Amino acid sequence: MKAIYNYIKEILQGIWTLLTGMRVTAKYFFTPWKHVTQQYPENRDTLKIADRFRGEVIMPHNENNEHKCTGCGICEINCPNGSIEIITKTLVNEEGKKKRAIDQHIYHLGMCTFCNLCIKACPTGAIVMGQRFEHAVWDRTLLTKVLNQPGSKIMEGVKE
Amino acid sequence: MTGTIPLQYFLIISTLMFFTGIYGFLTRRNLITMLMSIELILNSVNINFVAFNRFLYPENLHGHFFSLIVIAVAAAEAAVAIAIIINIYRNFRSIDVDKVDEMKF
Amino acid sequence: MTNEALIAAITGIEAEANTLAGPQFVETTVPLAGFHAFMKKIKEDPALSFDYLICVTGVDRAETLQMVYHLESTTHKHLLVVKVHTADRTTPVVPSVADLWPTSEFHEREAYDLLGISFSNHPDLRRMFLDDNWGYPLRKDYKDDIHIVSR
Amino acid sequence: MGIIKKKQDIEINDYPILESHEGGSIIMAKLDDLVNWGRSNSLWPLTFGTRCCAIEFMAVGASRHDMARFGFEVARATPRQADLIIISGSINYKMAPVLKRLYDQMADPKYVIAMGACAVSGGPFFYNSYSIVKGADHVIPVDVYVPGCPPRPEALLYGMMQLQKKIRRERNYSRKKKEK
Amino acid sequence: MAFNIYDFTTFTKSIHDGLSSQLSPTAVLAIEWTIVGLAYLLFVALFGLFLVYAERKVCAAFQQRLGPMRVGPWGLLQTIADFIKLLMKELITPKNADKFLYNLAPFIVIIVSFLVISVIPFAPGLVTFDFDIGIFFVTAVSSVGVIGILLAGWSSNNKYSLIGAMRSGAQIVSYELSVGLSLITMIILAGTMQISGIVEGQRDLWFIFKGHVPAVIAFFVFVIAGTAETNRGPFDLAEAESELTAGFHTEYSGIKFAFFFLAEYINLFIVAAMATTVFLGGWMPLHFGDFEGFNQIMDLIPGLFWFFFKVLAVMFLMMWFKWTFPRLRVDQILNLEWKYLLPINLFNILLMAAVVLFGLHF
Amino acid sequence: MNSEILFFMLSGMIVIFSILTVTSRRILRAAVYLLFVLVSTAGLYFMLNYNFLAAVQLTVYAGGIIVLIIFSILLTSHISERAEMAGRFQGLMSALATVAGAALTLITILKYSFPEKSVTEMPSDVKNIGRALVSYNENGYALPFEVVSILLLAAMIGAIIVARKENMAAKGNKK
Amino acid sequence: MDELKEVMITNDEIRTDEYLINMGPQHPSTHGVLRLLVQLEGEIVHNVQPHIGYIHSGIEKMAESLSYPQLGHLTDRMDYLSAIQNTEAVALCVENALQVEVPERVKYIRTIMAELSRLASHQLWWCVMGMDMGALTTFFYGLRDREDILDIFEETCGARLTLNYNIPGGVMFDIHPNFQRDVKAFIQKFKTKLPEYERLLSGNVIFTERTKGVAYLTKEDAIAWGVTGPTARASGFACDLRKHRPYSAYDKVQFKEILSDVGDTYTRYQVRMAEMWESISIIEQLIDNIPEGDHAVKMKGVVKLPEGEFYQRVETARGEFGVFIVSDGKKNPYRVKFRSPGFSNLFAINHIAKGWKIADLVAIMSTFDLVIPDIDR
Repeated sequence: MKAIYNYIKEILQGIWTLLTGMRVTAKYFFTPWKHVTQQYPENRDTLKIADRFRGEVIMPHNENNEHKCTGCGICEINCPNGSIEIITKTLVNEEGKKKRAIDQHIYHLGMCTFCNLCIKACPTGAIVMGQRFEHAVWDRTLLTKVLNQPGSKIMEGVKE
Repeated sequence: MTGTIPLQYFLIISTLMFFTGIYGFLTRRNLITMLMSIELILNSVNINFVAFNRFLYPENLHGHFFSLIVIAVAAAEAAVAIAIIINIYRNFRSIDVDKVDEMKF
Repeated sequence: MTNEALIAAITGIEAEANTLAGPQFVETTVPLAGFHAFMKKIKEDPALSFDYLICVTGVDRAETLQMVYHLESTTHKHLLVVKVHTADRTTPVVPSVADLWPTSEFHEREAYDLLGISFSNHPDLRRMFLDDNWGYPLRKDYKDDIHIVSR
Repeated sequence: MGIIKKKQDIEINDYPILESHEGGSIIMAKLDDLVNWGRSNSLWPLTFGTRCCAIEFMAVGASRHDMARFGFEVARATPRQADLIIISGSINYKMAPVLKRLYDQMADPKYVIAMGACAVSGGPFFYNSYSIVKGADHVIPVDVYVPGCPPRPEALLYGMMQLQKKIRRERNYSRKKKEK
Repeated sequence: MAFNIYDFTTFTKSIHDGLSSQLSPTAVLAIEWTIVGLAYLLFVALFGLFLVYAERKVCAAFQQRLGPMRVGPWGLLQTIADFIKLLMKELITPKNADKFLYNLAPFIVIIVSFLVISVIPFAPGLVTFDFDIGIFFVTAVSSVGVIGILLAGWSSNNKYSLIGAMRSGAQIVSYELSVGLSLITMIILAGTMQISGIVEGQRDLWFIFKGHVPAVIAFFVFVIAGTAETNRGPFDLAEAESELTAGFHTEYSGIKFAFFFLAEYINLFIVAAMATTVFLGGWMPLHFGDFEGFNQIMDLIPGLFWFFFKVLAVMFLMMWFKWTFPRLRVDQILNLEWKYLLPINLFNILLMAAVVLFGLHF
Repeated sequence: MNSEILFFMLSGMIVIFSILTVTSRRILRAAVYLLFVLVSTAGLYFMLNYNFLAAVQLTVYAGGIIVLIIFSILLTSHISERAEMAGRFQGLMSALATVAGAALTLITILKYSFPEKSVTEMPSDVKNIGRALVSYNENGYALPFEVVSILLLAAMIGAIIVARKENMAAKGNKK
Repeated sequence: MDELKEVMITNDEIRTDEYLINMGPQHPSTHGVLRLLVQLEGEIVHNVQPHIGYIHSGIEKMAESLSYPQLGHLTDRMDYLSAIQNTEAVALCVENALQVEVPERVKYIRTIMAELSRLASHQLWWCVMGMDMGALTTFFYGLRDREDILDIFEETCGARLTLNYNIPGGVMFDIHPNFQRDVKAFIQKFKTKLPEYERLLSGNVIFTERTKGVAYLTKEDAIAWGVTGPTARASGFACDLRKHRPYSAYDKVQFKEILSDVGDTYTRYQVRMAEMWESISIIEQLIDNIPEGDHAVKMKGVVKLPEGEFYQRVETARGEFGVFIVSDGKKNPYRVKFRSPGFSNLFAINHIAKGWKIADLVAIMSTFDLVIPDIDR
């Protein structure tokens, strides 16, 4: 008799735990308007990306096409996996003094791990992290970027 | 639904099936395929029973019940046979009748 | 057990051990010959009872190859670093401690894989991460011009 | 700073349409369009993940980002039924033959997305690593590269949309014979 | 009884009479078979696609997400896109596979599903076969379906497939027993195996109410065993994704895989339809004893609608199971059947027999 | 006319597939051919209006015995195995014997004139079958029914005992 | 070809009614590219041989050519679910070696971040565990709530997964102004979700039947095999380094070390569930008391460690993580060894999975919470 009682009790307890689980899922099923889904391509206008989000390294230029990069190469040294390559050129200014300047700040987006070490190390704040993340391409070569715009110059007053 | 089909047709089918089963039983070396041949034989007998029942003595259901019982026996036979086959396989690693020649294991 | 007591106890077991209190833990360097017996003693000695092998590291010390064992006692909560050297770089052999701490079987396999140190009495010494014909990448003289792009 | 939120931005990596239906059969072109529509909207990924990107791949499938909106949620564990490998993580020399085999086991048409820096170029393991393949495209052909380490889920979704775009431009039946 | 505008008997009869007046009986039969066959094909294809879509939407709702949204309005065309893709996908036959059996297996599975559908009455007059052994026919035919799965698992020459097939074989063979016994319980109450008779018997009250306690137990046993027989979660051991990648259909691709996929949903429909027919009154509207007004309002809703409403409700229950519970282990599956469902079922038959014998039902 | 087409289809399937069953060298294929034979036989029963028997045939033979056979094949043989056939001489002799036997039987069947069909017909519906199965008067089958049930029970127990494994070792290292 | 050879070798050893299956490298339940060679008899596991190396990336070799601050970028990618704790170990190791005392604020932030990361990791473990057991909905519930933590991470650290937040000398950024508010909001929300997890899975009779009494790991075995983390604590091995060797701010908080002496699959599950509550309580104790101060001490441009050997242990979500740095005084480490918890845990599988069913093996792997790149490095 005891065995039968236990048998039935076992079954009922099992069913009760199953029903508890079903209640949880049912709660969400019957409140479909509470879904947490963000509809990405549709919500591009309202998509919230944190200010500190590291999406790519960019070099801000001002309206005169000037940037702050001196071509010192500290970011290249600090980059753990060589995503940044600095090609410098030598400029001769009016006084005949030779001065090193950035020729191409090459940035391999496809290799970058967004560790923030280059930005942290940059003495002039020439490079910052941008929040754009839509980088997918069909061709890997497009991921190698030159950060300084063609014809850009260094901003006045930026010291090494 | 039998329409104009004569009884003999059913009997011919069952005969062919029966002797195919016999042929299989004689030529097969694998226990499972031999079992399948036996199923063919039993099945052909069933067709006979049912056909005789339907064509000659439709006033009762003797053939029908015989078939039912044969099916039940076939099921029992298959169950036991397969149990034995599995056991043989476990001991001999083979279900080939030629290789199962010693009764001791 | 304090560091001093630990050093004393270890010197008691193995007189040739070079034991000193390092910046963090007590470190002892044991000669290769008595290594396995030493490990067995410090595991089974109830006063020491180093039953938990935290980590096994192989280090390429240019002229020698070194194995570093980090040990902890779960009862006494003290730590010990045991080091053993082998001068033979071509066929380095260190006694395996896999019979004392089963976990070392795999740490030793890793050391074998990456540094080429073989372990005597190891139950299953095979390459772990790399293929059989690969070199021993963690050795300082490892060269691989095909796979490595140097910076 | 802040995200540049322009509608045309989504087209930034777009490519011009290469060939039109000129000279080909209209019916075949329509059939192509239909098939491509089906294929591009039903990309079932293989459950394949190697490194951190796999976690973001899971996040893409989960409630917040919900890959199912595109019809991609039927992740198949067997390569026979999958249309798409998302290489989420690094591939090393021991894994490369396996990946190749997985790719060969898939039924045509099959697509590959290289997700994250490791799969695009070897990423953090490009220099001084003896065992990582420098980019999954050394092993199998990659259709879309999604940089990021790991890319955020939206970035992967964007990559999948790029792949859809690529599929819609395929010509299976109405290919114009090129005179040479 | 008043003339029922929702009755399909007159409709089918008029077609038959119209054809018979023009053509020979053989031609009539051929044409009618073709029509019926095409109708079933169309129904299965469309309803199967709809079910796949519904399942995806339902599970999305359980999981606080949206499900297919971007292909067509609310993603309605999603499954059509999937279908087109699967249709155009390469068919792979693995090396060393037994090609004949490998290609045959999906067809066995799907043909069996079709055979079972043919005896289900969707609405008054909308049924193909109406045997005197209807229910028995359903269990008989559906017991053949497992052969397809076994063949698929074996002929793929893949160990995962083989394990999946063995699991599924053991599972289906055992749960068939429970399905059969729970149906027998209801046959005792109905007094007939003919499906039309069973539906007719529920004109005033559905069997699940009429047979109260034993009928409710039988209903739940049937739903559980039916879920197990369709290889759906939490009984999806045969394709247990986390253990066996995809179980018995691991090696199938393209349209052959689609057959298995579709058959799963057709079987889902079959179980739900059988539950509806036997327990929930088929296409009969909900009637309660003497509430004439209520009954008449219910009568206004067409039988077809009632049928599908109930079928979808049962299917929702089964989807709910799938998206809530973890998967059982193989020994638990057999335990559940032999230690719980079977004794309960046998006891339940006795209970039902007593209820019927002493007239304790409503 | 219709029934003839159906009959010839079914009987053709029966003959072809039974020959394939005994000649196929792949065992699982043979089992599947046997399945086709059995299903076609069920079709014949349906034709003869023995619906119940046909359903029993499907359940027990197709759903039960064939599944059992396939199971045992799955357990005992590998996909690349080919069944061994008898030697040429034995095969030839068997074929001869079979053909001779079949010819003899066929001739007998065709020569023999069967008696006429009796007029009254007992409908083979479930009600009649059920009544006959449990009644013990003239057309009752209570005794065979019980005997078969006992046989089935005995077979079940026997099968379990025969197939049971002797050593149940290696069942969980610690419990 | 090598693969075949291995199988052939083992084929000689297996009994005749056993067969081998290969789980992985691509298999849904191995959570990555682990390959398990499983010897089965029917459904019963007779032997499990883990084969690793399919994601081996030579991190220890690479580390020898990186500077100390750059190490964090590699440790993030080892155990990506415990990225915070891994970088913390490196940072602590370097700080210890240099005898740098970091501000209190940094310690608090590190501790909160580590606990958040532990929560996120356990959530992911929970949902994957459910998925391995066949309850697919847990996957979505777990990841749904995990996104909230990732939002907090993104706001403060600028990334979702590989954060590179702890650097030698402090943390990369100061906490975001909204940090405390968001964390408190998350804790409030998560406190309602956690009982839901319990109702959905822990109490479920199918789940308990599948896990209770399955695959015991005794305390002695746990110690011998070097199993750590929640897995070992379920067997009674008190190995919580946060308690026994506190670092950062763990000596300032009250929390229980979850211990049990049962050691079956269900206990391993329960310990992790209880640890989530403990993590919540730790965060609650710290979140309002973050002291003011700097978020990092000023380090030299080039960090050079003194000559010597340094070992630092931290408790990650999976167990004991150790960093062993051998320095020769240069700016690059001479040798770096990472003692990853998963590595030791993984190899105990064969020991405890023997004799259980293949479905149990999947559950066991789930409760071991393996992250393969952590094992392979």
